Amino acid sequence: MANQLFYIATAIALLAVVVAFLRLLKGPDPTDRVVALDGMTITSISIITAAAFFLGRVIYIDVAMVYALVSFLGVVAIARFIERGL
Amino acid sequence: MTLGTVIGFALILIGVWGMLTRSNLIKIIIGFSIIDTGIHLVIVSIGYLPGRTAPIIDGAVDKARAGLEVVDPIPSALVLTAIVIGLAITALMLTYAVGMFREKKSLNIGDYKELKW
Amino acid sequence: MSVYIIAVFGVLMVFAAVYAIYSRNILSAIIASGVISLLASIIYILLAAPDVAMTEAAIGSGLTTVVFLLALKRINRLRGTEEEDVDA
Amino acid sequence: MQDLELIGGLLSVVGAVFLLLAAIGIIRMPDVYNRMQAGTKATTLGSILFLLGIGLANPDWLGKILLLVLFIVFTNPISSHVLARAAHHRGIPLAEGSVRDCLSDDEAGEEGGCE
Repeated sequence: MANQLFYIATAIALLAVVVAFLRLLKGPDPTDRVVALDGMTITSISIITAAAFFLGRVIYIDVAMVYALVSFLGVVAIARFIERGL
Repeated sequence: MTLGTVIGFALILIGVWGMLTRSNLIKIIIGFSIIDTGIHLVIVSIGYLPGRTAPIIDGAVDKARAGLEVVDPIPSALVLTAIVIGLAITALMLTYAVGMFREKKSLNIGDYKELKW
Repeated sequence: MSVYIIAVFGVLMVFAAVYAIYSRNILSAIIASGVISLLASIIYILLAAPDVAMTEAAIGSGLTTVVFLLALKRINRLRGTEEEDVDA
Repeated sequence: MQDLELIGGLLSVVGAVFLLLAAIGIIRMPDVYNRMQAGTKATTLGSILFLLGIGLANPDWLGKILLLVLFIVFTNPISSHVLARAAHHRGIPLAEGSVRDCLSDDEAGEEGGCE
Protein backbone atom coordinates (compact mmCIF):
# COMPACT_ATOMS: atom_id res chain seq x y z
CA MET A 1 0.00 0.00 0.00
CA ALA A 2 2.65 2.47 1.08
CA ASN A 3 4.87 1.51 -1.85
CA GLN A 4 2.11 2.28 -4.34
CA LEU A 5 1.74 5.74 -2.79
CA PHE A 6 5.45 6.42 -3.36
CA TYR A 7 5.16 5.23 -6.96
CA ILE A 8 2.25 7.63 -7.52
CA ALA A 9 4.22 10.51 -5.95
CA THR A 10 7.24 9.83 -8.19
CA ALA A 11 5.05 9.72 -11.29
CA ILE A 12 3.50 13.11 -10.39
CA ALA A 13 6.98 14.58 -9.83
CA LEU A 14 8.09 13.27 -13.26
CA LEU A 15 5.10 15.00 -14.84
CA ALA A 16 6.11 18.21 -13.03
CA VAL A 17 9.62 18.02 -14.54
CA VAL A 18 8.15 17.60 -18.03
CA VAL A 19 5.78 20.57 -17.57
CA ALA A 20 8.59 22.82 -16.28
CA PHE A 21 10.76 21.74 -19.23
CA LEU A 22 8.19 23.18 -21.64
CA ARG A 23 8.87 26.65 -20.21
CA LEU A 24 12.58 26.09 -20.80
CA LEU A 25 11.91 25.42 -24.47
CA LYS A 26 9.39 28.25 -24.79
CA GLY A 27 10.55 31.12 -22.57
CA PRO A 28 11.12 34.36 -24.46
CA ASP A 29 14.07 35.55 -22.35
CA PRO A 30 17.06 33.70 -20.81
CA THR A 31 15.76 34.68 -17.36
CA ASP A 32 12.63 32.58 -17.94
CA ARG A 33 14.83 29.66 -18.85
CA VAL A 34 16.86 29.98 -15.66
CA VAL A 35 13.64 30.03 -13.60
CA ALA A 36 12.52 26.82 -15.32
CA LEU A 37 15.97 25.27 -14.67
CA ASP A 38 15.68 26.11 -10.97
CA GLY A 39 12.25 24.49 -10.67
CA MET A 40 13.42 21.41 -12.58
CA THR A 41 16.44 20.84 -10.35
CA ILE A 42 14.48 21.10 -7.09
CA THR A 43 11.97 18.58 -8.44
CA SER A 44 14.79 16.32 -9.61
CA ILE A 45 16.27 16.28 -6.08
CA SER A 46 12.96 14.77 -4.90
CA ILE A 47 13.13 12.16 -7.69
CA ILE A 48 16.71 11.22 -6.74
CA THR A 49 15.66 10.70 -3.11
CA ALA A 50 12.72 8.56 -4.24
CA ALA A 51 15.12 6.47 -6.37
CA ALA A 52 17.35 6.01 -3.31
CA PHE A 53 14.29 4.77 -1.42
CA PHE A 54 13.27 2.30 -4.14
CA LEU A 55 16.78 0.95 -4.69
CA GLY A 56 17.56 0.81 -0.95
CA ARG A 57 20.95 2.58 -0.95
CA VAL A 58 21.62 5.53 1.36
CA ILE A 59 24.65 6.58 -0.69
CA TYR A 60 22.44 8.13 -3.39
CA ILE A 61 21.26 10.89 -1.03
CA ASP A 62 24.84 12.28 -1.04
CA VAL A 63 24.48 12.71 -4.81
CA ALA A 64 21.30 14.71 -4.18
CA MET A 65 23.26 17.01 -1.83
CA VAL A 66 25.99 17.65 -4.42
CA TYR A 67 23.27 18.21 -7.02
CA ALA A 68 21.54 20.85 -4.86
CA LEU A 69 24.80 22.72 -4.14
CA VAL A 70 25.96 22.74 -7.76
CA SER A 71 22.61 23.80 -9.20
CA PHE A 72 22.46 26.68 -6.71
CA LEU A 73 25.95 27.85 -7.69
CA GLY A 74 25.11 27.56 -11.38
CA VAL A 75 21.95 29.64 -11.02
CA VAL A 76 23.84 32.32 -9.06
CA ALA A 77 26.61 32.40 -11.72
CA ILE A 78 24.14 32.81 -14.60
CA ALA A 79 22.21 35.50 -12.70
CA ARG A 80 25.39 37.46 -12.02
CA PHE A 81 26.30 37.17 -15.69
CA ILE A 82 22.91 38.60 -16.68
CA GLU A 83 23.14 41.38 -14.10
CA ARG A 84 26.65 42.75 -14.62
CA GLY A 85 28.65 40.32 -16.71
CA LEU A 86 30.06 37.88 -14.10
CA MET B 1 20.81 -1.21 -20.23
CA THR B 2 19.87 -0.88 -23.89
CA LEU B 3 17.87 2.33 -23.42
CA GLY B 4 20.90 4.24 -22.15
CA THR B 5 22.90 3.15 -25.20
CA VAL B 6 20.15 4.38 -27.54
CA ILE B 7 19.98 7.79 -25.81
CA GLY B 8 23.78 8.09 -25.88
CA PHE B 9 23.99 7.40 -29.61
CA ALA B 10 21.16 9.87 -30.28
CA LEU B 11 23.13 12.55 -28.39
CA ILE B 12 26.30 11.73 -30.36
CA LEU B 13 24.43 12.10 -33.67
CA ILE B 14 22.86 15.42 -32.63
CA GLY B 15 26.27 16.72 -31.55
CA VAL B 16 27.93 15.72 -34.83
CA TRP B 17 25.09 17.39 -36.76
CA GLY B 18 25.54 20.57 -34.72
CA MET B 19 29.29 20.63 -35.20
CA LEU B 20 28.97 20.21 -38.95
CA THR B 21 26.13 22.62 -39.71
CA ARG B 22 26.62 25.61 -37.38
CA SER B 23 29.03 28.37 -38.27
CA ASN B 24 29.40 30.04 -34.87
CA LEU B 25 32.53 28.98 -32.97
CA ILE B 26 30.79 28.75 -29.57
CA LYS B 27 27.98 26.66 -31.08
CA ILE B 28 30.61 24.22 -32.41
CA ILE B 29 32.12 23.90 -28.92
CA ILE B 30 28.64 23.28 -27.44
CA GLY B 31 28.18 20.50 -30.02
CA PHE B 32 31.47 18.98 -28.89
CA SER B 33 30.33 18.95 -25.26
CA ILE B 34 27.07 17.23 -26.27
CA ILE B 35 29.11 14.51 -28.05
CA ASP B 36 31.17 14.14 -24.87
CA THR B 37 28.06 13.55 -22.72
CA GLY B 38 26.73 11.01 -25.23
CA ILE B 39 29.94 8.97 -25.22
CA HIS B 40 30.01 8.90 -21.41
CA LEU B 41 26.40 7.70 -21.35
CA VAL B 42 27.17 4.87 -23.79
CA ILE B 43 30.19 3.64 -21.81
CA VAL B 44 28.37 3.69 -18.46
CA SER B 45 25.32 1.89 -19.85
CA ILE B 46 27.55 -0.84 -21.35
CA GLY B 47 28.94 -1.57 -17.89
CA TYR B 48 25.49 -1.86 -16.25
CA LEU B 49 24.17 -5.28 -15.31
CA PRO B 50 20.40 -5.56 -14.68
CA GLY B 51 19.28 -6.10 -11.11
CA ARG B 52 22.59 -5.24 -9.47
CA THR B 53 23.57 -2.27 -7.32
CA ALA B 54 26.35 0.30 -7.05
CA PRO B 55 29.90 -0.96 -6.38
CA ILE B 56 30.24 0.73 -2.98
CA ILE B 57 30.55 -1.76 -0.12
CA ASP B 58 28.56 -0.53 2.90
CA GLY B 59 25.83 -2.00 5.10
CA ALA B 60 23.48 -2.73 2.20
CA VAL B 61 25.87 -5.10 0.38
CA ASP B 62 27.01 -8.46 1.74
CA LYS B 63 30.83 -8.55 1.81
CA ALA B 64 31.15 -12.25 1.00
CA ARG B 65 28.82 -12.14 -2.01
CA ALA B 66 29.86 -8.69 -3.26
CA GLY B 67 31.11 -10.05 -6.58
CA LEU B 68 27.62 -11.32 -7.41
CA GLU B 69 25.73 -8.21 -6.31
CA VAL B 70 27.53 -5.16 -7.75
CA VAL B 71 27.94 -3.87 -11.30
CA ASP B 72 31.25 -3.59 -13.16
CA PRO B 73 33.21 -0.67 -11.65
CA ILE B 74 35.78 -0.31 -14.46
CA PRO B 75 33.61 1.71 -16.94
CA SER B 76 32.67 4.10 -14.11
CA ALA B 77 36.33 4.73 -13.33
CA LEU B 78 37.15 5.30 -17.01
CA VAL B 79 34.27 7.76 -17.45
CA LEU B 80 35.30 9.58 -14.26
CA THR B 81 38.65 10.35 -15.89
CA ALA B 82 37.06 11.19 -19.24
CA ILE B 83 34.76 13.83 -17.72
CA VAL B 84 37.69 15.78 -16.28
CA ILE B 85 39.66 15.54 -19.53
CA GLY B 86 36.56 16.71 -21.42
CA LEU B 87 36.43 19.84 -19.24
CA ALA B 88 40.09 20.55 -20.01
CA ILE B 89 39.54 20.13 -23.77
CA THR B 90 36.49 22.41 -23.67
CA ALA B 91 38.46 25.10 -21.83
CA LEU B 92 41.30 24.83 -24.38
CA MET B 93 38.89 25.17 -27.31
CA LEU B 94 37.28 28.23 -25.71
CA THR B 95 40.71 29.78 -25.22
CA TYR B 96 41.42 29.32 -28.95
CA ALA B 97 38.00 30.82 -29.78
CA VAL B 98 38.76 33.94 -27.70
CA GLY B 99 42.18 34.25 -29.33
CA MET B 100 40.74 33.93 -32.82
CA PHE B 101 38.08 36.55 -32.01
CA ARG B 102 40.79 38.92 -30.77
CA GLU B 103 42.57 38.54 -34.11
CA LYS B 104 39.70 39.08 -36.57
CA LYS B 105 36.69 40.34 -34.51
CA SER B 106 34.45 37.61 -35.87
CA LEU B 107 33.01 34.36 -34.55
CA ASN B 108 32.00 33.03 -37.96
CA ILE B 109 34.08 30.03 -39.00
CA GLY B 110 33.82 31.06 -42.67
CA ASP B 111 35.94 34.16 -42.05
CA TYR B 112 39.01 32.11 -41.18
CA LYS B 113 40.48 30.99 -44.48
CA GLU B 114 44.22 30.99 -43.72
CA LEU B 115 45.96 27.87 -42.52
CA LYS B 116 47.93 29.89 -39.93
CA TRP B 117 47.70 33.35 -38.48
CA MET C 1 10.00 2.31 -12.38
CA SER C 2 13.60 3.24 -13.16
CA VAL C 3 13.10 2.30 -16.84
CA TYR C 4 10.32 4.88 -17.13
CA ILE C 5 12.41 7.55 -15.41
CA ILE C 6 15.32 6.87 -17.80
CA ALA C 7 12.98 7.03 -20.81
CA VAL C 8 11.43 10.35 -19.77
CA PHE C 9 14.75 12.01 -18.95
CA GLY C 10 16.32 10.65 -22.15
CA VAL C 11 13.60 12.20 -24.29
CA LEU C 12 14.03 15.50 -22.42
CA MET C 13 17.80 15.34 -23.02
CA VAL C 14 17.33 14.83 -26.75
CA PHE C 15 14.94 17.81 -26.94
CA ALA C 16 17.36 19.99 -24.93
CA ALA C 17 20.22 19.00 -27.27
CA VAL C 18 18.22 19.88 -30.39
CA TYR C 19 17.27 23.21 -28.78
CA ALA C 20 20.90 23.94 -27.88
CA ILE C 21 21.87 23.48 -31.53
CA TYR C 22 18.92 25.38 -32.99
CA SER C 23 18.75 28.42 -30.68
CA ARG C 24 20.03 31.76 -32.00
CA ASN C 25 20.82 33.11 -28.52
CA ILE C 26 24.16 31.91 -27.18
CA LEU C 27 23.21 32.31 -23.51
CA SER C 28 20.13 30.11 -24.02
CA ALA C 29 22.27 27.47 -25.71
CA ILE C 30 24.69 27.46 -22.75
CA ILE C 31 21.78 27.05 -20.28
CA ALA C 32 20.43 24.15 -22.38
CA SER C 33 23.80 22.40 -22.37
CA GLY C 34 23.85 22.72 -18.57
CA VAL C 35 20.41 21.10 -18.45
CA ILE C 36 21.73 18.18 -20.53
CA SER C 37 24.48 17.51 -17.99
CA LEU C 38 22.08 17.75 -15.03
CA LEU C 39 19.65 15.26 -16.59
CA ALA C 40 22.54 12.93 -17.50
CA SER C 41 23.62 12.79 -13.86
CA ILE C 42 20.17 11.45 -12.85
CA ILE C 43 20.48 8.73 -15.49
CA TYR C 44 23.92 7.81 -14.10
CA ILE C 45 22.35 7.27 -10.67
CA LEU C 46 19.75 4.92 -12.12
CA LEU C 47 22.53 3.06 -13.99
CA ALA C 48 24.18 2.37 -10.57
CA ALA C 49 27.15 4.74 -10.91
CA PRO C 50 26.81 7.36 -8.14
CA ASP C 51 30.46 8.46 -8.35
CA VAL C 52 30.07 9.35 -12.02
CA ALA C 53 26.83 11.16 -11.20
CA MET C 54 28.55 13.28 -8.55
CA THR C 55 31.41 14.21 -10.89
CA GLU C 56 29.08 14.98 -13.79
CA ALA C 57 26.90 17.23 -11.61
CA ALA C 58 29.90 19.13 -10.26
CA ILE C 59 32.08 19.41 -13.37
CA GLY C 60 29.79 18.88 -16.33
CA SER C 61 27.07 21.18 -15.12
CA GLY C 62 28.71 23.68 -12.79
CA LEU C 63 32.27 24.21 -14.00
CA THR C 64 31.62 23.88 -17.75
CA THR C 65 28.83 26.47 -17.58
CA VAL C 66 31.09 28.88 -15.69
CA VAL C 67 33.92 28.38 -18.22
CA PHE C 68 31.53 29.08 -21.13
CA LEU C 69 30.24 32.23 -19.39
CA LEU C 70 33.80 33.44 -18.77
CA ALA C 71 34.69 33.04 -22.46
CA LEU C 72 31.47 34.82 -23.47
CA LYS C 73 32.32 37.71 -21.12
CA ARG C 74 35.79 37.99 -22.68
CA ILE C 75 34.31 38.07 -26.18
CA ASN C 76 31.69 40.67 -25.23
CA ARG C 77 34.38 42.90 -23.70
CA LEU C 78 36.49 42.65 -26.86
CA ARG C 79 33.46 43.46 -28.97
CA GLY C 80 32.60 46.46 -26.79
CA THR C 81 28.89 45.71 -26.30
CA GLU C 82 26.97 44.19 -23.42
CA GLU C 83 24.65 41.94 -25.40
CA GLU C 84 25.03 38.19 -25.43
CA ASP C 85 23.09 37.63 -28.68
CA VAL C 86 25.31 36.37 -31.45
CA ASP C 87 24.04 35.31 -34.84
CA ALA C 88 24.37 31.60 -35.41
CA MET D 1 5.57 0.90 11.83
CA GLN D 2 3.10 0.24 9.03
CA ASP D 3 1.13 3.35 9.99
CA LEU D 4 4.28 5.48 9.77
CA GLU D 5 4.91 4.27 6.22
CA LEU D 6 1.33 5.09 5.27
CA ILE D 7 1.63 8.62 6.70
CA GLY D 8 4.91 9.08 4.84
CA GLY D 9 3.35 7.97 1.56
CA LEU D 10 0.43 10.36 1.92
CA LEU D 11 2.84 13.22 2.78
CA SER D 12 4.90 12.42 -0.32
CA VAL D 13 1.82 12.48 -2.54
CA VAL D 14 0.82 15.89 -1.12
CA GLY D 15 4.36 17.20 -1.76
CA ALA D 16 4.33 15.87 -5.32
CA VAL D 17 1.02 17.63 -5.95
CA PHE D 18 2.63 20.87 -4.75
CA LEU D 19 5.55 20.28 -7.14
CA LEU D 20 3.11 19.77 -10.03
CA LEU D 21 1.23 22.97 -9.11
CA ALA D 22 4.54 24.85 -9.10
CA ALA D 23 5.35 23.55 -12.59
CA ILE D 24 1.90 24.58 -13.85
CA GLY D 25 2.48 28.01 -12.28
CA ILE D 26 5.82 28.29 -14.08
CA ILE D 27 4.15 27.70 -17.41
CA ARG D 28 0.93 29.69 -16.86
CA MET D 29 1.99 32.92 -15.09
CA PRO D 30 2.24 36.11 -17.18
CA ASP D 31 5.74 37.48 -16.50
CA VAL D 32 9.13 36.54 -15.03
CA TYR D 33 8.51 37.80 -11.50
CA ASN D 34 5.24 35.89 -11.07
CA ARG D 35 6.85 32.75 -12.48
CA MET D 36 9.64 33.15 -9.95
CA GLN D 37 7.15 33.27 -7.05
CA ALA D 38 5.43 30.08 -8.25
CA GLY D 39 8.65 28.30 -9.10
CA THR D 40 10.44 28.96 -5.83
CA LYS D 41 7.91 29.08 -2.98
CA ALA D 42 5.79 26.14 -4.08
CA THR D 43 8.77 23.95 -4.98
CA THR D 44 10.34 24.62 -1.58
CA LEU D 45 7.21 23.48 0.27
CA GLY D 46 6.64 20.54 -2.07
CA SER D 47 10.17 19.19 -1.85
CA ILE D 48 10.22 19.55 1.95
CA LEU D 49 6.99 17.51 2.24
CA PHE D 50 8.26 14.90 -0.27
CA LEU D 51 11.60 14.43 1.51
CA LEU D 52 9.98 14.28 4.97
CA GLY D 53 7.59 11.62 3.69
CA ILE D 54 10.50 9.44 2.58
CA GLY D 55 12.24 10.11 5.89
CA LEU D 56 9.18 8.95 7.84
CA ALA D 57 8.93 5.77 5.78
CA ASN D 58 12.60 4.96 6.42
CA PRO D 59 13.59 6.41 9.84
CA ASP D 60 17.27 5.39 9.56
CA TRP D 61 17.86 8.03 6.88
CA LEU D 62 16.16 10.88 8.76
CA GLY D 63 19.44 12.64 9.65
CA LYS D 64 20.67 12.99 6.07
CA ILE D 65 17.22 13.96 4.84
CA LEU D 66 16.93 16.70 7.47
CA LEU D 67 20.33 18.02 6.35
CA LEU D 68 19.08 18.09 2.73
CA VAL D 69 15.88 19.90 3.79
CA LEU D 70 17.94 22.49 5.72
CA PHE D 71 20.09 22.98 2.63
CA ILE D 72 17.09 23.57 0.38
CA VAL D 73 15.57 26.02 2.87
CA PHE D 74 18.81 28.03 2.98
CA THR D 75 19.70 28.14 -0.71
CA ASN D 76 16.38 28.37 -2.57
CA PRO D 77 15.33 31.89 -1.43
CA ILE D 78 18.81 33.23 -2.23
CA SER D 79 18.68 32.02 -5.82
CA SER D 80 15.19 33.49 -6.22
CA HIS D 81 16.38 36.86 -4.90
CA VAL D 82 19.43 36.93 -7.18
CA LEU D 83 17.32 36.00 -10.21
CA ALA D 84 14.76 38.70 -9.46
CA ARG D 85 17.48 41.34 -9.21
CA ALA D 86 19.00 40.17 -12.50
CA ALA D 87 15.64 40.30 -14.30
CA HIS D 88 14.96 43.79 -12.93
CA HIS D 89 18.40 44.99 -13.94
CA ARG D 90 17.88 43.62 -17.44
CA GLY D 91 14.78 45.81 -17.79
CA ILE D 92 12.08 43.17 -18.28
CA PRO D 93 8.71 44.97 -17.94
CA LEU D 94 6.12 44.04 -15.34
CA ALA D 95 2.93 42.28 -16.42
CA GLU D 96 -0.26 44.25 -16.98
CA GLY D 97 -2.10 44.79 -13.73
CA SER D 98 1.00 45.24 -11.56
CA VAL D 99 0.55 48.23 -9.25
CA ARG D 100 3.93 48.99 -7.68
CA ASP D 101 7.64 48.61 -8.47
CA CYS D 102 9.42 49.19 -5.16
CA LEU D 103 12.97 48.55 -6.40
CA SER D 104 12.71 51.25 -9.07
CA ASP D 105 11.31 53.66 -6.45
CA ASP D 106 14.23 52.93 -4.13
CA GLU D 107 16.78 53.47 -6.89
CA ALA D 108 15.09 56.76 -7.81
CA GLY D 109 15.46 57.91 -4.18
CA GLU D 110 11.76 58.19 -3.46
CA GLU D 111 10.85 58.34 0.22
CA GLY D 112 8.26 56.30 2.11
CA GLY D 113 5.65 53.87 0.86
CA CYS D 114 7.63 50.71 0.30
CA GLU D 115 8.62 48.84 3.42
